[in-house]
Amino acid sequence: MLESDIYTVNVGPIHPSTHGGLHAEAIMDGEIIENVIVHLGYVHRSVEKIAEGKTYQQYVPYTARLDYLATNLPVLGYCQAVEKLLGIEVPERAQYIRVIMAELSRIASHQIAISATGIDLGATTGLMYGMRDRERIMNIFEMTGGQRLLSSYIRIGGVAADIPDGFIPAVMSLVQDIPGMMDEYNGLMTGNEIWAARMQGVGILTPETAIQYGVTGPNLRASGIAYDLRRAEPDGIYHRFEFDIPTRNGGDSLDRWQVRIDEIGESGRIIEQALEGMPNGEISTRVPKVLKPEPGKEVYHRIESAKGELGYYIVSDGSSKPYRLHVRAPSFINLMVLPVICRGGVFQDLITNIATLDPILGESDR
Amino acid sequence: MEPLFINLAEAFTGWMISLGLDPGWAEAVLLVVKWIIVVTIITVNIIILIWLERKVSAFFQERLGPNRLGPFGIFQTIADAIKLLTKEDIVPSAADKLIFKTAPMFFIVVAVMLYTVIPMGKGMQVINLNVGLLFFISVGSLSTIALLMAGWGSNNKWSLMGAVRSVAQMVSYAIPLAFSLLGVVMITGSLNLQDIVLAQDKWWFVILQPIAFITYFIAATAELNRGPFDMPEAEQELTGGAYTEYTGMRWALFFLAEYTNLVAVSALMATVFLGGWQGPWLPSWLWIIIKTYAIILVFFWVKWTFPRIRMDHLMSFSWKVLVPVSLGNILLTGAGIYFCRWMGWC
Amino acid sequence: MNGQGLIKGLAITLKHFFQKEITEQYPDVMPELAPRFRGCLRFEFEKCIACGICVNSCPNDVLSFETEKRDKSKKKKLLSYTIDFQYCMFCNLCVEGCPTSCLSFDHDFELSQFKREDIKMIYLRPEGLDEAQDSPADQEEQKDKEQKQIAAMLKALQKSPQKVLSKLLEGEEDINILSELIQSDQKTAGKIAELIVKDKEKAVKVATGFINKDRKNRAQKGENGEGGDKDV
Amino acid sequence: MQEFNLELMIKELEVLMGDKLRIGSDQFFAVLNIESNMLTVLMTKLRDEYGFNHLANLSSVDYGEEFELVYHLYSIPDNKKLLVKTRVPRTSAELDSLITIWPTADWQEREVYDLMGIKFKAHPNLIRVLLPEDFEGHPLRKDFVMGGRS
Repeated sequence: MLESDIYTVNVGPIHPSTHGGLHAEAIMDGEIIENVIVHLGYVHRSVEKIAEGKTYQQYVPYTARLDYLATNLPVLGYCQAVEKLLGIEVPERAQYIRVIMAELSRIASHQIAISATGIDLGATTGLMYGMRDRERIMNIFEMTGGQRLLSSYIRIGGVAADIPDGFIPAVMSLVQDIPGMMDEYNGLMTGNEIWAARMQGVGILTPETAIQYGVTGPNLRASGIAYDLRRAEPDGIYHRFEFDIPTRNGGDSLDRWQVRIDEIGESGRIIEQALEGMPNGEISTRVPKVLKPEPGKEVYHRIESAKGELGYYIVSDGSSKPYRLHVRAPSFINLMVLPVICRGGVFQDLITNIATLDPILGESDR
Repeated sequence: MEPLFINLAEAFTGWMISLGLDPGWAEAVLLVVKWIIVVTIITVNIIILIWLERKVSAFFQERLGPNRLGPFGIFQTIADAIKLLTKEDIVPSAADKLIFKTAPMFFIVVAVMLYTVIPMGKGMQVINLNVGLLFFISVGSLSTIALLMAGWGSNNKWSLMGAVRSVAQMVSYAIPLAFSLLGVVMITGSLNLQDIVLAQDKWWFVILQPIAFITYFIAATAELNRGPFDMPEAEQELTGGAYTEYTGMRWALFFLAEYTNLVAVSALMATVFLGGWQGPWLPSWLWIIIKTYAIILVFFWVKWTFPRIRMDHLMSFSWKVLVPVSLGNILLTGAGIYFCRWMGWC
Repeated sequence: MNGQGLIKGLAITLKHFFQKEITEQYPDVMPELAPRFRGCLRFEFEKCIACGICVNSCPNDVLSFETEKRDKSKKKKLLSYTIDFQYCMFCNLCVEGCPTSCLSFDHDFELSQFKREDIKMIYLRPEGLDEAQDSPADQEEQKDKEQKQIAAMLKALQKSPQKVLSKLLEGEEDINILSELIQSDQKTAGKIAELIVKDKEKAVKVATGFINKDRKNRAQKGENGEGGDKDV
Repeated sequence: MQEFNLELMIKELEVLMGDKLRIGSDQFFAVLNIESNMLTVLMTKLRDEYGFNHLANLSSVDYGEEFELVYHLYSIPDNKKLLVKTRVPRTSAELDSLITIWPTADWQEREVYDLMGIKFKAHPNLIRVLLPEDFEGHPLRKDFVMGGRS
């Protein structure tokens, strides 16, 4: 019997498949992963400390930079948290616009997840198709918010500006094309035997482990738990829309991947309903220039972001700046499960698992 | 048009003999000239191929590909080559320098050697070896050593992992590769590639040996380290695999060698399964080019569609599927030959 | 399965091989930008009133300006305006806040510079701007405007003193005292209205003075045993 | 488990914990203020007997003399919620780790340690998670001096 040694391979922080600045130290026995040690903080920008020095309105653009691939979702969560803190009501029209923008962001984020998984597994063409479709959403964001990636279009009390001309047809045509896009992703990748072989049974996350480790979002739903905050704790107007919560039962990489593709379709349905039901009216409540919540009041508000449960914990001391702001970042918590699901797999599974957990480092490192 | 190059060669030898050279020496000089021509063709061909792959992959992905330098961006590769040539040559301080430096040269030399036996037209060949096919297979598998040298010499975990993977892969796939060619050899009864081409004047072997054709295609993709079997490189996993530490022209040599191999393997495939240089109307040397490029395009198509296969799946696919299937094919071919003889067809 | 998926994938890529490419040919063909697109932040010196709202609203301290006190009026004279563009987050908060819309984003998105210092945009006071702003006619107009403002303020003060005063004296509890006083006394109301328009700080001082005086009076009365609530 | 009833639960816990537990509530949550040495007991009870299986958020606030630890508990899938708070003095900022109750506390506690400087007893791997290992100080403390823009 030959003696074998354990060795470490540092995947990242500079590595093609780490989605930013993730550093996963793989401890390997041959091709088998014994353990993974995740090192974070390469994109740490101390956003929680910054919040203590900014007024509530000034902080809005910073939140957009948490999950920069689904930019409207973290902004929406923050604005809703502040509105909860101050008891601000948001006009109906703004609610509908917010839902449309949030769901578009979710689609954009999932498309990045799909594209990135594609390229991580060597299907370069999958990357290009995903990015091509995402580009249309970016154009819609540019049209409404003025910026493609980090528009900070949602504001405390409503949205920054009304939707422009050409918005509704653009969104409508996008929504109509979503089934075609899904067919294409499924045809090129999901149905592919190599693809299925690389993902099936890889990185299995049991529902028990998922809950213990606080995993949320598509990763939890792929483990068979239909838990979606849009349904479980609907803030705003999500209860008005009809949509399904896509789930899978295996909890492996293929399930996580498929849940994301299915969610694109469901988001499309929500957008369609929101476009139909959008009333006319104000797009923002009149919000005072200086926001001063009651001293000592605190709020924990959570929304279903593209990556999972995104929570904001804000403590006010009565001044115009938050006394303490904490972001419960889904990527941060979802990443905790990476070593658990990687153990016993081969090295290539690590890449698959990182890709299908879909962490975003801007959010996890904050 | 047909005997253009043969006439040229004959004229050349004739001219040298008229200068008073011994006919034997004239042949030797011709061989050197042939070699130089082959190397030139390879180099030019690769410049076109790299451009073609970039262009084709772009079209698969709804992009334009290189389009700035020259018509359709054809000069892009030349610009890239100049860039690579002028780049700093970095040798890692911890590397095993001799092995590190010789690996790319070894790789390209082995790749170029493959061209000696490929029939590039009617009577056109650098050397007409009677064991041409055997030569091709054995020299072709030498490139494994080059990759192992690169991986070992770099003294880098990624490189070593890439190298180990590629050795495992290429050794496993060399077997079905050889086995799938055996069927053809059994039918023709010769290892000479010209004979194999001539045996296909009625039926191409792709029709007689369809299973062998498919297994050969798959095994060849793996031997070429092309997607979906691009384990040694696997840039999304191994950041560049065996080539991680290479820069500039040394890296480019690997790249060149891979394309050289691609053309050689495609040309062999055209020779063995698609009737080689045989074809109507056009001259024979044009036919082999057309067939080779058709196969190369299929290689591109496959690479730019499929994801990378996992290492253990790759190995089990070779040993559990390809090897038995190609062995079965040999059995089938043998039975078929006996059946034909028994029926008196051949 | 068994290869069907592979063939389907090949069919999809082959279909796209013959489709039209979607590449944008930048910089040969410039992209079409939406009207709201935010490229470079621009500043118009003539319009600026040096109110500082933009500086206060900016989350990342991009904006700053220098002013000089004018001789006669309370308004400040803007000397220079600096946009330290490398820190800009393109959030549009300054543009939305600006009362005279002297800040705006244009469509120029090619913002890279060779040197870090070049990113900073400094607008200096253009020559010849002073005369235009300080002309006598202008001052007259200003005075007129002020008078009008005072009149409006007085009206508001008399109509709903509580509202105006609570805005003025944030956190003060005894606004009632003063509001009663204003409603009963024309002269005091006029004085406070003028002060609010001209000098807010002084107005606050005077108003709190009134309140404190009243409070003292009451306290004394309370001590004299005439009852009344002591908490006031 | 019988039908969940928040008031009943609080009553039961009050009886059990006595003066270690103070009940409060705000606009959004029922708040349990527990003394830090009883935290693990309470949390184990909440998870095992009342079904709070999802520790959504673990955070900390600096209140000068004391640090407040904040735990937002939810249950999946029936979505009941609870806020548990505990305080530790600044001078000896230390309390029990919840990692054995909810593994998700692992990195969240490391983050609190990293940014607020509160130590968790029995945490197997209490090292900085976001900041570099050689970083000095804990930035989310109110007395942390920040460097300016150079």
